[in-house]
Amino acid sequence: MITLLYFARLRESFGLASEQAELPAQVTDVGSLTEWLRQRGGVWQEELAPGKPVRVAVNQDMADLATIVRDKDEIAFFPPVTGG
Amino acid sequence: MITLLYFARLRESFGLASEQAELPAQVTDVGSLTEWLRQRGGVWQEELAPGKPVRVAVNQDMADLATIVRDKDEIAFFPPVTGG
Amino acid sequence: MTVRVQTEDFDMGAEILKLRQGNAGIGAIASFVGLVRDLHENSAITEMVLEHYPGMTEKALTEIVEEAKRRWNLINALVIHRVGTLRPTDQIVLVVTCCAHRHDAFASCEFIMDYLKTRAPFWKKEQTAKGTHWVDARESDETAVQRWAAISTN
Amino acid sequence: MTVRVQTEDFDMGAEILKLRQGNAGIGAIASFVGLVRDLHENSAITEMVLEHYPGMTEKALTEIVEEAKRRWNLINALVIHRVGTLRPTDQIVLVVTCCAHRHDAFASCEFIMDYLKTRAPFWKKEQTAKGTHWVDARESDETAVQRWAAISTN
Repeated sequence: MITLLYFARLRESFGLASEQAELPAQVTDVGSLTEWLRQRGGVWQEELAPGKPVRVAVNQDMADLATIVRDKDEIAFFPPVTGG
Repeated sequence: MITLLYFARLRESFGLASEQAELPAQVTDVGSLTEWLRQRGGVWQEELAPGKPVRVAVNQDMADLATIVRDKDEIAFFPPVTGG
Repeated sequence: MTVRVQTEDFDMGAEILKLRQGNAGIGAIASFVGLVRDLHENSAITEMVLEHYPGMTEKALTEIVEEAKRRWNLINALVIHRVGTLRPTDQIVLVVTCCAHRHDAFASCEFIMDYLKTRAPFWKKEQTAKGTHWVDARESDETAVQRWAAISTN
Repeated sequence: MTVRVQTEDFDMGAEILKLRQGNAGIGAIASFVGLVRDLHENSAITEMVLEHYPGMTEKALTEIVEEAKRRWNLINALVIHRVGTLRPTDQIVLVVTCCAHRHDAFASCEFIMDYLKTRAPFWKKEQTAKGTHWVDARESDETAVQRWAAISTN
């Protein structure tokens, strides 16, 4: 199982703050995980379209498309940060 | 009459915080005023020796040796500042 | 070194007093407070909601403070960031750095703010007369943080 | 814009609250507090006396703040500097700058401190176990102030 978290605009668009999922066989890194989510279509395809400014953290560390995803990981998707 | 003020180390060395003096005939600027004070000898000669880091303000504006000195001016002598 | 994420307001004077107490080696304290403005890109703001990523936010802030500690002579530091609903003139963030000398204090405080703005997971949603919208990240914040890569620390 | 020279201590939190009250355009407040350290060039300090030039000091501080106002978008600013006898951990100076954005706040606050250190007539006399002595001006303070001549304001 992996834990997926969504924040801010993504949380609202997806209507989902978090979910638990079985790690799909084709998912090995952030890039293939994003592609798997995109295949849900609709807002998923739209918000996660290539070129959209989406940030990803794996186990609470900033990640990129090549970052490895493993079973039990916590992966978060969110827009560029705007605090302070 | 001119008003002369001394601060910090100079005030202590001269044993004088302020004095009123007739503007001497040969004094036209900060340079000639300093020379006039130096001629008092002793600590005056020592503290105001050329090359000593002494600052001068005329009417509460920072001045240099060429700054004109006139009757009724307030001229202050002090070491480089060390506040803050 | 203390990092806090909270909904409650903070008392800057009391926090700084607590931070410096008992350390007579501190000669310079720089601090920064961020406030909610009533205007953003020409729209009047009535309310703002700050969201964060519990766990990662505290971790990111701690890492930023640790990096500042590696770069400057930091005796003590404090970061408080509020979340939840805030209104114009409300305090959002406090950063305090305590050092022996002022250059270290100023530089580390600004460094922490610049990194916080671009690396700590917080998101602002503004309410204006036109409705609510998520605030977009600013290019100038990314430029500000990249400046530190090129700057020497002394 | 307020400039004060006083023997009494100050309450930083209360001063900043007063300064920003009623102005919801302020988004960034930078501040600096200078404290008496217990050590200066390896001598333990027991006491310090701060002397100033009444009249000229206030005038110099006002001019420094006005110059900062010309260089940055300064909404409000405050400088408080104490004189008289102070002891380790006592507050010496407070500089606060209120702006819409943080870069203006940080830069103007540091600018005011750098100029204050080299242009405002204050003198420190320290008491250590070896006796009293006047503190010498530091070369690094002059270097710090000259930096601003070369720096653009944005």
